[in-house]
Amino acid sequence: MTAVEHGRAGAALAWRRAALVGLGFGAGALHLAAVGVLLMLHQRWIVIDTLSLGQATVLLLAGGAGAMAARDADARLARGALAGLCATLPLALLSLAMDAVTLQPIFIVLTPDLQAMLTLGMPPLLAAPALLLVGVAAGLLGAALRAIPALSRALLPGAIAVLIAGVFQELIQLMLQQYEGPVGEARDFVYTWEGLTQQGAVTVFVVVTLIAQLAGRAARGRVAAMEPARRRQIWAGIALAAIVILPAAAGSYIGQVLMLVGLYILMGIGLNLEVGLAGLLDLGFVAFFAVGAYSTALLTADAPNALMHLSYWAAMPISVLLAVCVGVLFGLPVLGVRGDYLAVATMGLGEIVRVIVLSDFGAPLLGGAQGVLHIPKPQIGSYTLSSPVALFYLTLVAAAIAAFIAWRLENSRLGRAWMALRDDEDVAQALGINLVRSKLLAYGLGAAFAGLAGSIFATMLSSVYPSSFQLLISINVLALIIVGGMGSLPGVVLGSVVLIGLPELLREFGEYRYLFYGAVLVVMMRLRPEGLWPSDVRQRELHAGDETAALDAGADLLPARE
Amino acid sequence: MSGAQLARSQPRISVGRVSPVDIVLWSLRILVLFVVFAGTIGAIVKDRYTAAQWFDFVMFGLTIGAIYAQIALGYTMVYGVLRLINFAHGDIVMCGAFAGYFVASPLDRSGFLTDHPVIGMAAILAVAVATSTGIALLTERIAYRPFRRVAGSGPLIAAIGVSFFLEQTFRGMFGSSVKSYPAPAWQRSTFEVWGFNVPRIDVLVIGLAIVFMAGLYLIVQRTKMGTAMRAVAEDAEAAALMGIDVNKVVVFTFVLGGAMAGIAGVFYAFVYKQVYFFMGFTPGIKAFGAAVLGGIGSIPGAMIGGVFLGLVESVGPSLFLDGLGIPAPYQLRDLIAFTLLIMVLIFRPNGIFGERMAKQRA
Amino acid sequence: MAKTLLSVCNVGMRFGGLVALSDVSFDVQEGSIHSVIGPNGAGKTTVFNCITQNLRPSSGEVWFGDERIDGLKPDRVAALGISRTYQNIRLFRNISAIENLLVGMHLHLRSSWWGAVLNTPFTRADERAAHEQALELLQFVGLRGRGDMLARNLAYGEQRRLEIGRALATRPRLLLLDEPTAGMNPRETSEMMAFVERVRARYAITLLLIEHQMRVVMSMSDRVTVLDHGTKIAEGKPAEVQRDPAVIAAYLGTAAAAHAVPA
Amino acid sequence: MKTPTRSRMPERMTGFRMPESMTRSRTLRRILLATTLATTALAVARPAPANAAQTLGPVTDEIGVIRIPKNAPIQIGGMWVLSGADTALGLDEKRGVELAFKTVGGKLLGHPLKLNAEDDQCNAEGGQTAATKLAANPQTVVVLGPACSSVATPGAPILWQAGIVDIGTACTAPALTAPNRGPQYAGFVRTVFSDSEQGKADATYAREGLKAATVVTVHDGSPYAQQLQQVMADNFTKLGGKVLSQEAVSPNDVDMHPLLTKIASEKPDLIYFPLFTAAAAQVLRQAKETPGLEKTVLLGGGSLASAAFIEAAGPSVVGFRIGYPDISADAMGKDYPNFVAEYKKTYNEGPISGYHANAYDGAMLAMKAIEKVAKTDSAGNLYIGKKALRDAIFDTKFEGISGPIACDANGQCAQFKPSVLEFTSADPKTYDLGKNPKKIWPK
Repeated sequence: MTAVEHGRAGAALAWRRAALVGLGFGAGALHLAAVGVLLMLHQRWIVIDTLSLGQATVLLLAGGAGAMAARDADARLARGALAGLCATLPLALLSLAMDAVTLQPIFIVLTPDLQAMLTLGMPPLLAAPALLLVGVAAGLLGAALRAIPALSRALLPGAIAVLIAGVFQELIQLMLQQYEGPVGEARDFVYTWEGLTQQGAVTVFVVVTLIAQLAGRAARGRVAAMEPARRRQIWAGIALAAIVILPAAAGSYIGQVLMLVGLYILMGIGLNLEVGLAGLLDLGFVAFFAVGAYSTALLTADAPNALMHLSYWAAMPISVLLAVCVGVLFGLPVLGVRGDYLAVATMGLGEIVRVIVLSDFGAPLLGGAQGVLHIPKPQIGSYTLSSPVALFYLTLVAAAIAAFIAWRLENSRLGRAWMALRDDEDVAQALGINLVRSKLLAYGLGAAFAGLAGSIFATMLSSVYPSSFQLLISINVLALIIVGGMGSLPGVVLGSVVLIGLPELLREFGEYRYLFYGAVLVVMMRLRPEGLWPSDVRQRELHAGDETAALDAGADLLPARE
Repeated sequence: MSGAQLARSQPRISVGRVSPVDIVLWSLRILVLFVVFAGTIGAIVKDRYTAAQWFDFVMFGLTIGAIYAQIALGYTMVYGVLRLINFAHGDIVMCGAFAGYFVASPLDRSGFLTDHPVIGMAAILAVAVATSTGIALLTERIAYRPFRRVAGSGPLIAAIGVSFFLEQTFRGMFGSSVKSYPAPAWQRSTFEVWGFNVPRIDVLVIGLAIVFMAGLYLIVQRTKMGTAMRAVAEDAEAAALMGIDVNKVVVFTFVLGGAMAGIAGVFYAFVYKQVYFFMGFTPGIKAFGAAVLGGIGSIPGAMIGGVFLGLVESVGPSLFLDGLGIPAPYQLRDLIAFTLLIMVLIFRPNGIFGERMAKQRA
Repeated sequence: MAKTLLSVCNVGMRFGGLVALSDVSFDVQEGSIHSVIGPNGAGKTTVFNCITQNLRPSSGEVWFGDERIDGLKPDRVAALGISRTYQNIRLFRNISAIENLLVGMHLHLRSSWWGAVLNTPFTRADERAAHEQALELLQFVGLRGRGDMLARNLAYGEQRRLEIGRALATRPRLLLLDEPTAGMNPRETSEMMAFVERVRARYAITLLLIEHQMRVVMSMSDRVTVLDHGTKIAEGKPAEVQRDPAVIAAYLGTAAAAHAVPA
Repeated sequence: MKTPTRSRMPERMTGFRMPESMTRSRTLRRILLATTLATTALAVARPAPANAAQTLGPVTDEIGVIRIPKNAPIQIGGMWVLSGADTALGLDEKRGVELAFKTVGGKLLGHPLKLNAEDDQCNAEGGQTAATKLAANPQTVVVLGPACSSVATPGAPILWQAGIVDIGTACTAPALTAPNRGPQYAGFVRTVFSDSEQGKADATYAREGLKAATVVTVHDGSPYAQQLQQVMADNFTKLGGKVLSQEAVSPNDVDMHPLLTKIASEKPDLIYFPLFTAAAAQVLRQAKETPGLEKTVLLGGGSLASAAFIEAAGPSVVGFRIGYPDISADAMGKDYPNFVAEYKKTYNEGPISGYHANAYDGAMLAMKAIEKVAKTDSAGNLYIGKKALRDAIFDTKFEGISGPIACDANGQCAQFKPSVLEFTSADPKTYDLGKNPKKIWPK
């Protein structure tokens, strides 16, 4: 083959790739349409009377396909256009098919409303080409943004800001709602209750673009000069500060959401000791959470089956202690079980706890299906921690303590023993590590944090029901530490925010929460299996030892290698 | 310590070397044995059930057990070849049942299913199998293949993600209501065996399940592809060095597992008459338990494990729990299933019938 | 004559129907280098596993000093002073080299987990001392400056030495080395031999060695035990063993014959 | 072996890795300090809670006034289970409310109606979050839902703390409208009956209508079913009957044969199982196949009055009876058939669960009360007093499609007239409360 032929074959391949990328995105769009997401998104405006969230999604998909296809050096725009075309092709075909036959008896969401969205009211024979044309345009734009950095730098910040302002409009409005005066006026200028106004969208776009241009020029030099790890720390610090301040500023709903995030962080830290450090894959973690919640309930509640009527602060340590006991009891029988088998065994144990809590058999003590009601809120002096914001700060303190303990443990003799267990149990034992003790400590300490979370959970709700302790909780916690980054404390926080906080903030799409969840898990595992914030390679020799090494230099002149 | 060692070490426990752990494990065994024996004696003393009713319990257990067994086959084969707990397998069963529904329903309405039961059932099964297989292959390609060489819990998490995704996709496309499978008259009739009434559909399900599983066993044992599959299960790297196309084997495994899942889905729906998007989850988990019970990686083990689990679930509450006077024993059915699963994992991690899987999988 | 440190008495090991060891007995003298040799599949590594109790012998007894150790948990055995390396290196691959050494010191650290949480002065002192020793050990095994690398990223020879270092970190009286020169070329082998000699010189410990390379065995060992098919066929000084007709018979016809034939 | 610490060692050197954030970054310390300060400042400076006496425009109210600017929507909150396995239950009610809005043309007093529906996941924590979110929106006038009592228990007090009335649409736990329900539930009403009345009625029917001497009850571990069967069992005993056993299943169970065989061995006259669609259909279908139960009557609960149940149960549904509020022409709103027709037209399927009519009536109740108390100023802004609205809701009486609506002092608005319905056809399309299932008791 000659070089020209090679080139031609390569080009053909690139074209085929562009088409395939487009079709992949198109399949995604088709899936969204078929399960009803697209229509639901279409019923929400980003910019009122101009752009619905559903339309934006289609544009984003086509644009994304265009950007992906514009990877190679030549014919970027054309390939982007092809990809955009292919990305809208399935939807166009769907619209034609819906015109020809009624699919609704089988696929319940393929309704006239969806058809109206896809055709914008035009006759289908005209609408399908129009949709394709839109796809080509979006693909072109996507490719152009990728190909020309200056263009993307100019357009993207503003566009992203408009998108965020539109998608989270409900949340932002809720936060701004409590303010009157200039804030209120600005709010009314930018938003109505349906979404961004047209002038609002333009304003947001212009303002953010300007800020981005100015700030970008000023900050680029300084930020670029920093080492990446440090930059990441600064960002983490800012994000953490935002989490801490936000509830106080934004009110009870944010407080409530972050409180749930905090509870999951607490559980995530606990499970991280078990899974991330000691390598004990545990799918029955919810049991410890349940023990914490039920102990607090039974020790404090004003209910007929309560055992005592302690104050919350007295009940909390007892609950944690009971959770530890159950953790150790859990660990004992499964000491010899490893890997995936352990996951299944612990899942079974968790389910056993749930079934017992729910059953009529356990009802005289635990309340059965009716749960335990009237759990008092914690009090400090005469102040009752009843608002979500107050309880959030309680959770935050608990999570901070847990994180501190976990961090200290990680760098201790026990933490090293756990990591050794995780890597090779037999060798660890041959080096003198007591398996029984180390594993039970992992279960016990992990359970302690879950028990603490459960205890706060019970007082948050003032009631506990068995339905709150589903297998799903265990899976959520495991997923968040894996999405965040196994064995990494900041990863736990990030994972909770993404997997718990985000769906809570977008509750209006709650119907599709688990669809999103499933997709995120698969995509994460494919694109970033080490997690969003993987644990650092721990630097122990040079960081702790540098000084010693420097002092010793000259004293030891042995060759580094034999 | 691996399970194999644990199992061996038990008889060697001598006084003075008994650890607290051993005491806990022994008390666990004694407790379970006590519940089983005391309950059984209680049930016999109470003498509440007639022989026909005991026979019915067994029959119900066999039916659901046969279905568990077929689902368990998919788990066991995939685990054998990929060391992956295909958490979404139960949902692939659901996909098959759904596909079957969209064929069965019009066939029943037109009367075809009553007039030509064999052709009708074949058509339903064919569509279900095709759908399940297709979806199983898609999940393998999109979600599992990237993890072929990854250790740790990543693949399991991806599988959980696939499970959610499939459930919610079907919910979105076909709605969340419970759909009813048709019940043509010939399925509802019963006939007599040794003086006991047996529903025809149960016998059909058990019979066909045995046929399909036997067929599967032959495929795995006798065909070239089946041999390659077993080779990969034994040692994937060595098999690849021997010139076996591991990819092809994995695809083949998913085809077999998906097909069995489709069949199981249709049977399940014909026995219990319902399809809805969440239907695959619980039987999926239980079937995985059955696979472990029988020794994961072993095909006859999965079959026997499934049937055993079905029997224990069906008979257990009446025999053990009712005998002890525990209220609402059938609410605790899952408790029995999971206790059985855990006992097996603790004391016989190679399964009740598995021997050869010893080290690397425990 | 020095006193006996390790005594393996009539040890047998069965896996189901397969007999891996039957009636193997030998003594290891304190301060000596004792080698176990034999063709592939002779049961050498099984002997090691039976000593460290990674496997419990099916029959027979193992004595370490005055203590009977068969039936103990491996971590108890390690605490008594037996440590080992593995034929196929088994480092903790996902933690750094220095942490591997610190794990090895586990037995000799006294701080508790709550001490670590509270960061007590005792814990700090304990950890500081451990860290220093780990650095020393790192230096000794020639890995100074590479302690922060993940163990799996080290070169092969470095991994071998790190594994020995980790075994030394438990402060054993008896060190079991399972084919320390496996997969090494002659030059590396010589280096490893020198290294093992230095280990013995510095830590004054007893060595039990599985080795394939006859050059190593013959030049280093004080005493050699020969296994074949799970039974002991000879024992004695290297030179005696070399002449033993049973040993020659066992090795002839195998791939290792070339090494076994006396030079 | 204790190695003495070298004196040359710098103090900082420890075995621990200090986090870089503590050893290196002064910036982070600054951020931390600023955060603490800001939090304190904000916590102190936060606006006062909403539920204080307030005068806005033409309206003065003890616990606050909502001002809806001209053309802005009237925002009605909703919380139902909209995800997971029980989706159909909540979605059905949400649709009932949407249809109620539709009947008034989507507008009230010249303002468009906006439904902010939240998913409560049918559990307490979901309810807590949903209620908190709805309460955080000062424009929320009233909240409809939930479907689950375990949601209302934590949810209603949160809403009432913000001065928002919660109209329960399917949460039937007696405690929610019990006389001792506590002041935190003062803002809770419901347009659905209470389990205690339903259970009592079902027991009465069993003893008097069926002349049953023995019963076995079955529940599925949900608070609803467990409570209902308990009330029924207690009343059944009180009326002189004998409860042979109280059984339970898990909601995902499909194989009811063993349970039914056990029940058959007790030879009850009646099996009472107020379960939800999937499990109830299994019990019903499999009971017909179980030897020994040929003469046993089966009685289900109100959650089964839906086309979806007919679909799920198939042919075995014919002759099956459920306890339900009386919906015969004289007791039930005559508009119900129209409602069902509209439902089918709008959603392309028949009602998917049993409480759409209660939700519809809840929405109507809310709108009627709003119409009563809302005042418009000259600029076209609308004002609603929160306490006034609550009182108006308690006062409003009308004929709903699920029956007459009028609240008692404890917020029980659905007046319960017992009846028993019997299914007459297995075709889901024929579902029509009053015809299929048709009323058979009281005669």
